[in-house]
Amino acid sequence: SDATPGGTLLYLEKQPHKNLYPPAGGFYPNGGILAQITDRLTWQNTDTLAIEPWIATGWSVNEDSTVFTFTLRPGVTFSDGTPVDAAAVALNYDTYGKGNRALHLPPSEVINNYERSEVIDPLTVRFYFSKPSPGFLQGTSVIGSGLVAPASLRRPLDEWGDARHVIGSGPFVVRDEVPGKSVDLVARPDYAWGPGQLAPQGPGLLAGVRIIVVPEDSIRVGAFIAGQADFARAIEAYDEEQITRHGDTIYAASTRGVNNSVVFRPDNPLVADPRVRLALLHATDRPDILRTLYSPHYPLARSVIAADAQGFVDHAADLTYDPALAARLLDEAGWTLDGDGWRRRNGVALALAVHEALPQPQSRSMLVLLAQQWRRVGVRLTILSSSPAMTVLDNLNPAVTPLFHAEVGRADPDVIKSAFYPTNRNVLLQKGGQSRHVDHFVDPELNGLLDQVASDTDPATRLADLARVQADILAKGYSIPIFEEPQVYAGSARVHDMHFEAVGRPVFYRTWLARP
Amino acid sequence: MTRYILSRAAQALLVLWGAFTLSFVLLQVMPGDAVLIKFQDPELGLSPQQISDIRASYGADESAFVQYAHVLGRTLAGQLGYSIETGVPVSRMLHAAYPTTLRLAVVSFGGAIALATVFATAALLAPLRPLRAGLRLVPGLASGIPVFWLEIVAIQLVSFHWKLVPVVGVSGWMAVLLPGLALAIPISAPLTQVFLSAAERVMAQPFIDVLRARGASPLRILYAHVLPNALPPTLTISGLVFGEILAGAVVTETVFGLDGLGQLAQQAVANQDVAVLQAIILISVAGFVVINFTVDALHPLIDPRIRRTQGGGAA
Amino acid sequence: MNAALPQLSIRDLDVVYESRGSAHHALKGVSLEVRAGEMLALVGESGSGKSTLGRAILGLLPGSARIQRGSIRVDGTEIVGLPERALRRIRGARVALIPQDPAHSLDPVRTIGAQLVEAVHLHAPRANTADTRRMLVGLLDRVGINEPERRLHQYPHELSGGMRQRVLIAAAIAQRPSLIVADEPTSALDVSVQVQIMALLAELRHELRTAMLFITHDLGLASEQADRVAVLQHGTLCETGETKALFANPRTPYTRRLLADLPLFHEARAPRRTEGPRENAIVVSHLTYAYKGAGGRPGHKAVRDISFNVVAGQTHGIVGESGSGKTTLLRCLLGLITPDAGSVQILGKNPARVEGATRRALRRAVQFVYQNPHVSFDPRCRAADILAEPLINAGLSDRRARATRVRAMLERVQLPPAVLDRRAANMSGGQSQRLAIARALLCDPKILILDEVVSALDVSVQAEILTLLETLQRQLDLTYVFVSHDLAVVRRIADTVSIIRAGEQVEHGPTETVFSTPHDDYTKRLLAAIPGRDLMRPAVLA
Amino acid sequence: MNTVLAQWRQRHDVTLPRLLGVLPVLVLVLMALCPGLFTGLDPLAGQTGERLMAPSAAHWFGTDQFGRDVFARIMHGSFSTLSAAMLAVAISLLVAIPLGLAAGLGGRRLSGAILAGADMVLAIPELFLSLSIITLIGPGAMHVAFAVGISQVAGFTRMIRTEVVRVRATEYVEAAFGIGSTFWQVVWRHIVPNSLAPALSLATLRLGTAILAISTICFLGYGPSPPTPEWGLMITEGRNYLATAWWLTTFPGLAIIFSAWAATLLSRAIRVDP
Ligand SMILES: Nc1ncnc2c1ncn2[C@@H]1O[C@H](COP(=O)(O)OP(=O)(O)OP(=O)(O)O)[C@@H](O)[C@H]1O
Ligand SMILES: Nc1ncnc2c1ncn2[C@@H]1O[C@H](COP(=O)(O)OP(=O)(O)OP(=O)(O)O)[C@@H](O)[C@H]1O
Ligand SMILES: [Mg+2]
Ligand SMILES: [Mg+2]
Repeated sequence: SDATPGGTLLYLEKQPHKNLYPPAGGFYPNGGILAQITDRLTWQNTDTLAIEPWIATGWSVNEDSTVFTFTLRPGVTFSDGTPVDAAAVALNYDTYGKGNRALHLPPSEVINNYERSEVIDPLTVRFYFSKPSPGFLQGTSVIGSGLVAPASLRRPLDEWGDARHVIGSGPFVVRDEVPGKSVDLVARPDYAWGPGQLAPQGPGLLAGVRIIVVPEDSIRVGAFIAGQADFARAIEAYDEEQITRHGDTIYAASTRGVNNSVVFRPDNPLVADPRVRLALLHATDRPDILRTLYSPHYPLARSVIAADAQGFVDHAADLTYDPALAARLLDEAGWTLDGDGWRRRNGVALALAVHEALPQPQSRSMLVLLAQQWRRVGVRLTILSSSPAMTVLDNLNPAVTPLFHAEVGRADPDVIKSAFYPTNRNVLLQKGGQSRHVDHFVDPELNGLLDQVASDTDPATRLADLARVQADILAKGYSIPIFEEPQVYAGSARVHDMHFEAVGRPVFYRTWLARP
Repeated sequence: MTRYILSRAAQALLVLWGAFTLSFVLLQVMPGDAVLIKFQDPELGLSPQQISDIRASYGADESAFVQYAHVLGRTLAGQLGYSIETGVPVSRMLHAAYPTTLRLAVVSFGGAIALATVFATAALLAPLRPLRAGLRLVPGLASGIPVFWLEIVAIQLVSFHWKLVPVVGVSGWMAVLLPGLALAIPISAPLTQVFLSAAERVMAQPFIDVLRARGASPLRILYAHVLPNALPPTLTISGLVFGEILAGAVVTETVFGLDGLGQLAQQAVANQDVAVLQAIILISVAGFVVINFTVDALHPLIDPRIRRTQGGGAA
Repeated sequence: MNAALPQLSIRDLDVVYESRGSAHHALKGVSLEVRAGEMLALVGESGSGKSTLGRAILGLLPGSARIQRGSIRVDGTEIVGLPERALRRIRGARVALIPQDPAHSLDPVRTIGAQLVEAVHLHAPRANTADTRRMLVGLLDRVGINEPERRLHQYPHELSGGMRQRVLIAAAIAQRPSLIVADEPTSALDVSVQVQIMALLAELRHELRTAMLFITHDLGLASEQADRVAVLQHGTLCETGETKALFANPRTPYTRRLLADLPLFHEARAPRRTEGPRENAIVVSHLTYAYKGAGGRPGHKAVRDISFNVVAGQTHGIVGESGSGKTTLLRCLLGLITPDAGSVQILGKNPARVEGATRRALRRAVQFVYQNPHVSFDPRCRAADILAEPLINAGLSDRRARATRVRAMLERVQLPPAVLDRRAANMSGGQSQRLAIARALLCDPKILILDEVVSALDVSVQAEILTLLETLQRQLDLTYVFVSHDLAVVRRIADTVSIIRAGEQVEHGPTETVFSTPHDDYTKRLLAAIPGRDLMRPAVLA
Repeated sequence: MNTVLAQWRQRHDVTLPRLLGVLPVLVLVLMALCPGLFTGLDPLAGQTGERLMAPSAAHWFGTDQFGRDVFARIMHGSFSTLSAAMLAVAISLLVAIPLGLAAGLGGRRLSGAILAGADMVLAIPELFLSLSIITLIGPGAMHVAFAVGISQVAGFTRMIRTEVVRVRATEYVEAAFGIGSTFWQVVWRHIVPNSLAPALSLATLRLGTAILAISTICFLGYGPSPPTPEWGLMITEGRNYLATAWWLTTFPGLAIIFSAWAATLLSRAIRVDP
């Protein structure tokens, strides 16, 4: 059937967007909007992961990856009419690279060692870096580097919560929003600069997209199945069968980043000993978890990062389920079984706690299952569940949460640094990050490796560094990777030509709806 | 009379101020503050220095007393501040949220009144004594139904299974129809209970016997005499019902994903979004105060015996 | 309407109350008749079944009651077994009820007019409201209500008790019923109002030729008003007859006892032996008290400038209509409230001024007995606990000693020891009044203050309690302050008396002087209004 | 023997409906204290092979996504819910009784101050208050009980004061002063027992309210942490499976209704009419 333009797609989102400052676009609901209303300099091919032109028609990089020059497509405008020229792009990157203190705008996590920009001519812009930044080119393709109008960039961070304040050059424009509830997007009729992979280059086919926040899984899925919506995000594995049974489609987009894992905070003395961490890794029956809770869309993790991520090395052999080994390691570490079936050392029980991670699919169920499995080797795991605010605070305190349920999606080797580096997401809670509760734990060796990944200019060396990081993390038992996390969406039979960018955010640019 | 109104108004202001202060204290002693929580979110990847800069710019590191003075002053000036979580002015969020809750309240209250009326009539006039006794147990049972459970089941059956009303992508009255009716059931329970016990007390009074001795029918006695007499005690629990509707709105809006004040409150609690929470508490307290005031004002209209004592005349 | 045919005719009526397996036979084989224009007074003790009979006639027995057999014919129509719908057409139209308590027999939230219009329209649904209201104005005028147009717009609480009863009478006669059942229509009213209401009923009865069943426990009233009297005892009709004949010559022992126990006004207190001059136990001078109005403003003056003395060992009676300030006066005597002006001296002390232990000692010396003893006992407590409390307060900690004193006291007030295990709620009125007296006496008081202690009791029980009080006074040398609205009772028991009206003492002095030669108009009116004032004890009893 | 029993029954006014009213609560208490009497299955351990099975003879209320027996979880969950509800009511009474007595017996100032405070708190919907307290002290079963208990204090205080004032104005209290009792004797012998008796029977009624409030807060996600069986939490967790496994939400809901209703019956059975 031929593409029929028109119609508004009803999209059920799980969470409301928080802030549309593009560097905050890592949060899926934020990214889900930014992907429709902003364009980036480059586009990352979802099959090859190669970087392709978009707003930049071409670029060059110097030898040591410290100077990047981009040539811009002519005739591109923001939806407020201002041109997307070198000056505007330079302002965008100055802000994302260095942040803007006065406006509370933080720097982007994907732009490292940024120094300054230079406007060569209206369609050429150059960026300088203090240290090699090989990841920058890919960084121009991610959602966090969406280009916005200078008018938007003059707003303080607070005002970016209102979607109407974000003026991009994308195929859709925000028409209205009800905070926490819904966002209405309409197609831009004069749009003509879509990324190459998604040709043709005309305006979007849909008349608009209506994003409705339905936090409750059962309602989102129920309403979708009942035909009350066209598209829905965050479909859990147990609902997949229901959806396909109704003739609708499941889209499982890979996120290509750091796998869905349970990571340790070695600052907590209970998990400071690598033997304990490795024991718990081997006490985890990951295939059983996948069988019980997930579907084939959730591949078993074979390393810290996903198999389709750059630099992946297969560590499946190090991730076996081996309760005997686990028991031995624990015994060696001094945690012996007591009469009541729990392990203790000097009278202290090996009792750990972890917070349910709301964004992760079935986090709670997975952790409950994990607790059941660890109980068999005598380790107690308590699943904490509380308000988002409390969760953030608890997760910054290794004494409260010796474990953390984590996942970071991004299709670049840099992603591993984003996850583990102290001044980035710092999932291990090393000293030097945001938390004031970390006493001593810091791993200079790991951090050095991460620094190299972020700054090595030669792609081959970078991938080799990445391999060493994976090996290092798994050898020290910092992380128990569970599965490669997909973003799972449901689309009704009416929805055609769905695309997803490299880490699984929906792109509605070419999508169309069949007439009912 | 003016003196009475003035003193009631002063009392109301005192309650408002007290609730405001109480909520401030409660929110103040919470661990961390919204600014910290929001910007410590690892997704933002800020350094501790940046965070403390941001906090200072929000005034979050001032002493509690200074903050209290600031917040009180701002509130008195009619400004409710910004939501830290969404960055949107609180007044805008309230403005967007109140219609849903108001509609929900109207539907559920109206539904509850209708239910209570039908039910009380049945429980008072049903032909057999055991039947009446049995019916009288029902409100107690209904008040034990967890709202959220009732609503989950209602959505599943009414919306998804029978496809009678959609629950997403609808707006206006349609959006609150199912949630409002579901909420009406537990709301009607205390109304029915209070009305029934008041009605029973009225029915035990001699004048009811006198009416029967004049040949009045039970239905006529109920509507023309028992109802107006049993109304005042029922009205006095309006404040309570209002609170129940608000609490019910928190649950209902969460379950149905409605964008009302209840949802806002629940999210504000979750994110410790102080400005929003305080605004909502102020609104609910103001609502409570206004409703109790109105009920007091209505009493003499319904019960003529109160009129003269309130008029300040001789007893 | 055939005058010869009885308007009400009851044959062999048996009514049983059934509850939880047990049955109470409230009426047994009752037969009686009332003719047009005739008033039959139904008298009997409390619980004898008078109201049950009245309700049966209206077809208004409660669900637990069952008519076992018999027939009730009103105006020739059989009531027993009639369906509810048909009964409703008869009620109000052919049988009307005048209730006992006018204060609670009108809907408090609707106007008099609305209620009267409703009463009319229930049986004439198509009547025009304006016409009805015009008719009602005439009717209210007829029952003696002034400014009838204005009254239609008023609410019940804006009318006095007597006016409310007149409104209820108007509602009852609006449909010109052939039978009126009046269940104690005046017992909630003051004597002076009672006289007017009874006069009105008599007038209406003659005018409309309505038959009237007049239920009362007041033999005096019955003797004055009724054409015939029927005496009910434990559900059985023991005697029926022409009033004069019945009172002059009661045939059954029960009727005789009732008459013997009736306090008769002209019987003065038996002369008492005097022991020379004694000191005053109570001195009240210029006592004034006002209840605080709203907002602390001085409110209604309940007691104004009252002075009297009570000699130790004597009884002072206080007489006045409802609301005249009797209880307020007593509360001043007890020191529960502090007078605004004037003073009270009890046993030489001012009860409002003493503090601490002296105050408690004085309180024990002056004991109060309430009109309704039930509410003066902690509902959780058994009689044993109630009687032990004053002893414990007095420091008697030995259980055995307490038990002995309690038993002795029970004997003194003539209560069986079995009551010790019961709560006051499970006792009869007479028993609980004895219990209240026993508790008071256990404080070893010098003075007993008795607030309408016999007015809620049947004549026989009343007589017993009065005798008991007299005996106790003699034995224990007590001083009494005795409040009552019943002049006959006061005359029987009091040595001196104060007549109070609207907070003011209109007359006081030795009982005999005041009652035989009253000076004040109000006293004269009160005396004139005494029901059965001229009733003499029948020769058979003398 | 029979007569002794009969006497006891009469003295305490024990009737059949009253006994029947206590029965459901007894069942609940038994469930809470010895869930083993009702089920032999482990509420925490699941059989992977028996996931999401519909109610059957083996699993009366079916199994959940981990293959855990729902009936066993409900039986074991009763302890959490009931103990929290009782704790909540106990906490509110513990705080409210002294406050209510002080407000009822104390002078104008004291009673005015307590009442004004109570009014302020009462103006805030209970759920808001308990949610705020929960955020303050953190989630958990006992914390929920505490939060619910504290947020009911104002209501209880008012209720107790009303009772105290009512009893204080009765003639039997006046009579007790009349026979020479001291103020504290009267308070202890008459005012406290007579005002607390109806207050306590109302408190039982509040047990049902507390059960509801607790399960609501647990439903909103502030309750005990998984895998503890808690009814509200079970509904939250089960609702995702509503379309495919209705038994996961239905039965915990019925359990809540049953226990709230049992509390109502109990309060009816032990009601002391003022
Ligand atoms: N609804 C009822 N259920 C059971 N027994 C009742 C009921 N009403 C009255 N009785 C009993 O029936 C008997 C007669 O009661 P009734 O009210 O007719 O007496 P009464 O002569 O009117 O007394 P009083 O003078 O006190 O009004 C009493 O023993 C009473 O206890
Ligand atoms: N607590 C009170 N507050 C205000 N006014 C009162 C109060 N108690 C009584 N009154 C009023 O004071 C007046 C006298 O009342 P009191 O109780 O002394 O009368 P009484 O002669 O005992 O009447 P009754 O025969 O009805 O018992 C009445 O008008 C009454 O309304
Ligand atoms: Mg009677
Ligand atoms: Mg009195």
